[in-house]
Amino acid sequence: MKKGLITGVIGILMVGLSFFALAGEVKNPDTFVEATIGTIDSLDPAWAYDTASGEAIQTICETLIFWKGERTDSFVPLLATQVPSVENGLISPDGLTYTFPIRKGVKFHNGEPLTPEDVEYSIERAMVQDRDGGPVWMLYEPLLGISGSRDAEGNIVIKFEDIDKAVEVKGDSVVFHLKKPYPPFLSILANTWASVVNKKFVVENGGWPGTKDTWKEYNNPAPGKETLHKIACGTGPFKLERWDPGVEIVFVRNDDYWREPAKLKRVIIKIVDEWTTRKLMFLAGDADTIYVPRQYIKELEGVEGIRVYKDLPSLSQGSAFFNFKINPEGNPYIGSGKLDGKGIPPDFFSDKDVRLGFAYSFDYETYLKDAWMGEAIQPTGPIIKGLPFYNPEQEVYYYDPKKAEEHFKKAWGGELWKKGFKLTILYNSGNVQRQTAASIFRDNIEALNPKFRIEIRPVEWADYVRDIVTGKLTLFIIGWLADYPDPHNFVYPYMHSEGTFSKWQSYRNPIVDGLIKRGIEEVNPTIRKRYYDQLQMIYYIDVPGVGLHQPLGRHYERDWVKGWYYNPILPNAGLGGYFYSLSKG
Amino acid sequence: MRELLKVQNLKTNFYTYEGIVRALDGIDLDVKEGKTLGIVGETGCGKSVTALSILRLILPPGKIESGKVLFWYKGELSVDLLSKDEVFLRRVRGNEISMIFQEASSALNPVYSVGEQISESFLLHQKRELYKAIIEEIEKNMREDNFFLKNFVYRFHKRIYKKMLENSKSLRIRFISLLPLINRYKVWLKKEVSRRVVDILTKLGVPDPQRIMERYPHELSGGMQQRIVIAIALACNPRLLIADEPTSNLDVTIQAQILDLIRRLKENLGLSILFITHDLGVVAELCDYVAVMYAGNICELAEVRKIFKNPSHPYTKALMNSVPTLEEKKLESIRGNVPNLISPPEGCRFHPRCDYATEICARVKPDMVEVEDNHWVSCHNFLRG
Amino acid sequence: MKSYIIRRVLLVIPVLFGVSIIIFAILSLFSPEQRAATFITDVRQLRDIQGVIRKHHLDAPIYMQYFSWIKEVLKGNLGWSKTASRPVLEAFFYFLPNTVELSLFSAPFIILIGIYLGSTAAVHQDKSVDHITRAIAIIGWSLPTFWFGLLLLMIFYGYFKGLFPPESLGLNSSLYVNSKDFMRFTRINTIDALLNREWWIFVDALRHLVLPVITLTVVQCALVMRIMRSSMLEVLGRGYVITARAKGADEKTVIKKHVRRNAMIPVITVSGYLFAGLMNGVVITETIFNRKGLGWWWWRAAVQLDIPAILGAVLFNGVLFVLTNLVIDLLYAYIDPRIRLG
Amino acid sequence: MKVSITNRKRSEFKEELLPRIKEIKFSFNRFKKSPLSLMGLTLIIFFLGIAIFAPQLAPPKYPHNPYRIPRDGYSAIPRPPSPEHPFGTTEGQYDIYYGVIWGTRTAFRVGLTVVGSILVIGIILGSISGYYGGVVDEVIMRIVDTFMSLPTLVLAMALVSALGRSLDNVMKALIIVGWPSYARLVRGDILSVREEDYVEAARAVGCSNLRIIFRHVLPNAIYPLLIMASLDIGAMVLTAAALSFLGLGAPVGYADWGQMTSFARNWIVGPPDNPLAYWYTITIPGLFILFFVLGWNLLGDAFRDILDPRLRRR
Repeated sequence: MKKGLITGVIGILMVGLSFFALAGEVKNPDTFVEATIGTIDSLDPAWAYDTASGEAIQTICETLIFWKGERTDSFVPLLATQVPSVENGLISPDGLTYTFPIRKGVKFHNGEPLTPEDVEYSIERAMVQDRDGGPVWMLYEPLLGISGSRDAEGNIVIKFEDIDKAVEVKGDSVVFHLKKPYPPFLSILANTWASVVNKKFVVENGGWPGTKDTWKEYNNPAPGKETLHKIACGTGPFKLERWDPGVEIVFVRNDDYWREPAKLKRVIIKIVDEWTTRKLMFLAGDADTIYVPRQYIKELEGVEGIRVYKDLPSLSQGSAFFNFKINPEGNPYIGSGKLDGKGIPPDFFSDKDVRLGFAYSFDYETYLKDAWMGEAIQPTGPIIKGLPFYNPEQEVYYYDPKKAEEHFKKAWGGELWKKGFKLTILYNSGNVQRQTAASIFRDNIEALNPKFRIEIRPVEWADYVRDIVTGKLTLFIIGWLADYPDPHNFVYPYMHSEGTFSKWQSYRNPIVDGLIKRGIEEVNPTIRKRYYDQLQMIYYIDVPGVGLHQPLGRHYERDWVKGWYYNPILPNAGLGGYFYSLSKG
Repeated sequence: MRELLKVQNLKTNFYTYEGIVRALDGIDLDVKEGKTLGIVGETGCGKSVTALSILRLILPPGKIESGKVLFWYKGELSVDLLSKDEVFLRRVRGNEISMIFQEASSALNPVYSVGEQISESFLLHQKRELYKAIIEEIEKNMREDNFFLKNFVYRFHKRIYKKMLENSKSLRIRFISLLPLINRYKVWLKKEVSRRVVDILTKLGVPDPQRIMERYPHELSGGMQQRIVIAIALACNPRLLIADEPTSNLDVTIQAQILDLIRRLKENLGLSILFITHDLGVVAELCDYVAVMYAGNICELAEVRKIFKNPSHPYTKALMNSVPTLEEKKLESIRGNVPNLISPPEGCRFHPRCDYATEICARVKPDMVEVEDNHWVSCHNFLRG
Repeated sequence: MKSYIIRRVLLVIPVLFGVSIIIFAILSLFSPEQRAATFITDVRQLRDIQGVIRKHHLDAPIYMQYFSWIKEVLKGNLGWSKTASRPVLEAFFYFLPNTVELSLFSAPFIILIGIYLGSTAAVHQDKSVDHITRAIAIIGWSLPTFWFGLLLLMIFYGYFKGLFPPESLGLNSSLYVNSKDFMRFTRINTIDALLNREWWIFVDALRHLVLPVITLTVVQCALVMRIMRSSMLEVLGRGYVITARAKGADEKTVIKKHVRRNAMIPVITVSGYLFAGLMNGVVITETIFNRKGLGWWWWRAAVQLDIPAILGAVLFNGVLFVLTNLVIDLLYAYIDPRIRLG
Repeated sequence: MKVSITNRKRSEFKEELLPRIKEIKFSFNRFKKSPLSLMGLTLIIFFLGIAIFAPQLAPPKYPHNPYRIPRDGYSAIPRPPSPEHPFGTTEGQYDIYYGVIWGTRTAFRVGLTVVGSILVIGIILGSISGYYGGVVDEVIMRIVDTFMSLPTLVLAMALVSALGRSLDNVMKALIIVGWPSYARLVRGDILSVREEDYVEAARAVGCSNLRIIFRHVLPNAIYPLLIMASLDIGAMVLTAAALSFLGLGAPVGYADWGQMTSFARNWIVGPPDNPLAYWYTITIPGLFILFFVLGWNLLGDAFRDILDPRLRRR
């Protein structure tokens, strides 16, 4: 009896499924499916700082102004009727007040009309919330001249009046008052953290009512407790239908959109971790665009029915940073801690010849060819291609073992060449590119002198961050992604003594600090260019770090997808891009 | 007096790693109707193997090489059980010949109640009698109360049992037995079978059989468990009972009760028994005839009184002397130890340990010789008088 | 019988307490910065890592954190899982149906096939059937699950062009399932589809279940088969089997009625481990076939060091395992009267 | 004089050993009879040979760290088998041949150390709790229950992500997770053996508890343990491989089969026109794992049928 049961059940299964033959060229023509790996952190524009959340928010909400097509240095008006500039008088000559006339007849997803009060409320609400590790420092720096609403110990240092005065409604436009001139302010307002939300919707859902007395309670909420975490009401071309965190997010077309409604009826962003599964879904037509890790590019070569965009310059770069003052206490990566062949002294990299030795012993071509499949370029310094004031003629370092040996022999008065050294380079496990870079340093330097010893160890991302922050790493390889397309967003973290990376390197150069301050406060572009050229030259001479790669992205889509364009500053630009412009069929 | 069972030249071997164990080297014995034949011998002389071979219950690596087991089956004498097919054997086991074992506790299935295990014997063999009895029962009930609805149900049940009588394997019946309400007809069967179980248990002198039926084996005492095993065996009142040392591991008082029970069954039911034991006392008390076995052969076969009066085979004599008796006499032990059956000694297998062994014993295997009426010996120079 | 159950239930409490101690021992291995780093998703957020540490009060002494954690746990708040972007408890109940569906479909196959193969192998010991079934089972047992899963996916999804796709539902059916006019009762696709009498969704859900169920069954049923075989062999040697044969019962009924029921007892006790094995298998299967269940969530949490989720995972598994052991003990008592009547 | 003593001793010694030799001879014969166990034994001997002669088969490029697989370039596309890379290379140009050979050593190391330490811990705790019983037994058993209620993979994942990703941590995690089932098995056997008469007799003669445990009780409880251990060696290697697949096992570039299969996870399905283009990245390490674990499982099965006293003489 039992034998019959089992074969019976399997039989039914097979019969039931076999008739399901697969046919049809374009699957579900009015739904766009994107399969990627990053999970969305939150749908609250004031909270989200990661690219996955940015892509979702950008589909639902809109900002006052937006990037003009593929360019990162010019804008089109969106919820504002004009793009402010000194010429059309909407930016005051001293660059401190910006006026945005607000468009009329625009409706939110809940039917409410767009009013200037909504715009003012959206920006003030972001500054009131200002969560730890959030993006809102970019509004605080230009509007209040400080980096956040709280000091290092976490108590609030500003008064509500400062926020209230910074943004005002005047008639049917909104005026911003800056503390000091801040040329990249327009590009900050074009990003998702300046999206406009509907005040009534947020207040109804328990958000900050906009008044002075309760604002402190809404400051720095715990994760998941921010009001707009899972709900969204914007003016964008798509409405939020459903969000299953970790699984998928589904947008549906907003039919009474103030511009001509989107061509797609539905957009789905799915999380598919396993590359093989993702690829098979792409080939089977179940996904229209997928995230393709660099090392698997070859697997999709020569496949018909797929369109590939290559060499898309991204506004990010990866560099190797030398730690001038390594924190010796309990630090396994510097070995004996002395120049005795079994370790390195904490100030090992303060000697410029050591840094130059390292700079000349890195084989940039092989790195770009092997680790990046030739799809990355060598950055000339902190300011990379695609940013204004990028200096293409800036000298760069190249692979020259003889020069490297020359510098190593001079380093530490010749002691280093005689005694040798041993140090450890870390990389966050799973990042194949950083692992390859560390191996190239090791193989080329160990080849110069048998007494030179470099060990490479992978660690979890959390350990990697911890050791960088506590200054324990000898040399660390890390990248930086542009918040807004302006050299200040790169020069500050790379060179300023208070900048993110330079602080960890303990690299301090007063001239540099002065130049950066003047650079951000100068409105006239020609004068700003001179400052930034000087900064790029100093970076080359001081060599606090070496630029390794500026990745050139790729975009993969099925050939029935139409209307995709690439703007490097958009979140997840290489994937969905701007869904409003897409269509299928 | 007819011979109920006649075993001729039975040979059984076991193919183990060490080699072929010739457990039974040609056994000849017979059980007369209504009489009890005792088989006596040291452990490992092949007593249990004989019992299992008769019912063809030898499992691999054992194999019954040759010989005949003639059983008096319904009038015509010579039915050789060994040559019959499995279906015939199954009809005989438990119905005509049944068996009880030494380890009562391990002979009962721990997960079924005692009542269920006994009723299984009835259900296996007496299905037709049960259905007939039930049909009569239903008719009796129909006559008593002719309330309309009950009547209809009774008639329906009666039809089912009639159908089952003709063809017990019919699919329709098996299907009906699955339907929840309709298979209420089984109640009759359960009632009838439990009545028979109670009947057999009372016959065996088990107190309060109704309660005992629900109990599980591990809840009963050793003696009671043995009574249950006997009940299972005698459920379909077989004509021959094979008892394989039923009382060996019970303590003396319980042992006496069981032996007394078996004796009463012998007298009341006219049961013929093949009683296997290593205890000469039990043989003297219960058996009519005795066969002494040694290393796979029968060395002496006779009436009980004769064998005790003048044991003529040296091994039997030695066995007698090694039993403690009231007078203080030195106990003799037999020198050497039981032979290894893989390469048994030539000729008579007892000769290495026999005081009277002569040259011929080591060469030729002695045949059975009739010393006196109903007294056989297999020995070249058996002891006279 | 009742006292037996109460004693078993009371035993659960110390075990759960032990589980929470182990969880916190793991937690203490992490340093505050490490735990804080897990709340950072983008390198640009490295700016104020101290703020993040303070926010989640990660630098308090361990025992202090333990009590605050236990207080929270008892209140049902198990912390926020970053990988699932929702509270841990809510995430558990969100991902549970998918895993239940997978185990619901593979458990019967595992047990049925395991028992069937085990008993046939035992009954025909050392004959060809025995060797073949044992070889198949052992190969199944030694096969790395992930390797086998990926191979299945390649053949049935890549090569046969989507015959048995991954994920838990096709695109159209998942859209319909999440739409308003589909009643969600148990959130288990197959069962909900039946309740809503949507046959095409039911078939689609089945189609997505075939590969994961095969992957899970092949490995797990080897364990059941081996245990069943050795226990059957042992029971075949017992006294009551010979009694049954002596009663005149035919071989089939002897095996079915007497032998198999006794041989089931060790299988039941071992099915506790089977549950643990199933949970391990589920982690890998859900990762490969992209079925968003508990297994996938725990893997992602472990890789991305989502501490609250990891602790939650260990706690939930502890509770689930203890409950299954309780159920198994009761089942054990039901089958074996010697236990039930003490 | 000296000679005679040894002679006497040797014959007496031989006399005393005879039954044991007979038993071993019997086991070996039963072992020879079933083909599966023979296959298992040959597989294990084959792997043992590879492990022992690893330095000769694949000379290490970095003497101070032989377990680091040498790389020939950095490109992420695996290259097919070629003269200098007999088994081809993986993603990131790790030589598969070298990795698989030294991977055998890692597999033995993981298998034997983990199962070895589990056996030791299990026996010690199991026998203490089984023999002494009472409160001690209750406490140890509750600890065992606690550990038993944690699924191996999830706990191992939590531990490895806490301790950091290295092979030693994987082994530590597996040990922490694995010992309870052994302790419970030993305790169960000891409870049943403790009731036996010969233990009572030993106690009556005045042996110390420890002597009883190790001299009388354990030798009888050892068989099921041996069987479980041999099966577990395979299972441990599989779990380690699964951990590497999930990204939590041995570090990248370490000569470990699991790590190499996880390298190959994305190359199982080659480009559509030639799906089996990168067959070698997945099949070779996969087959090594399969046959290694298969060998131990067959051996374990054979042990069960031979060593288990009840089934031995069937």
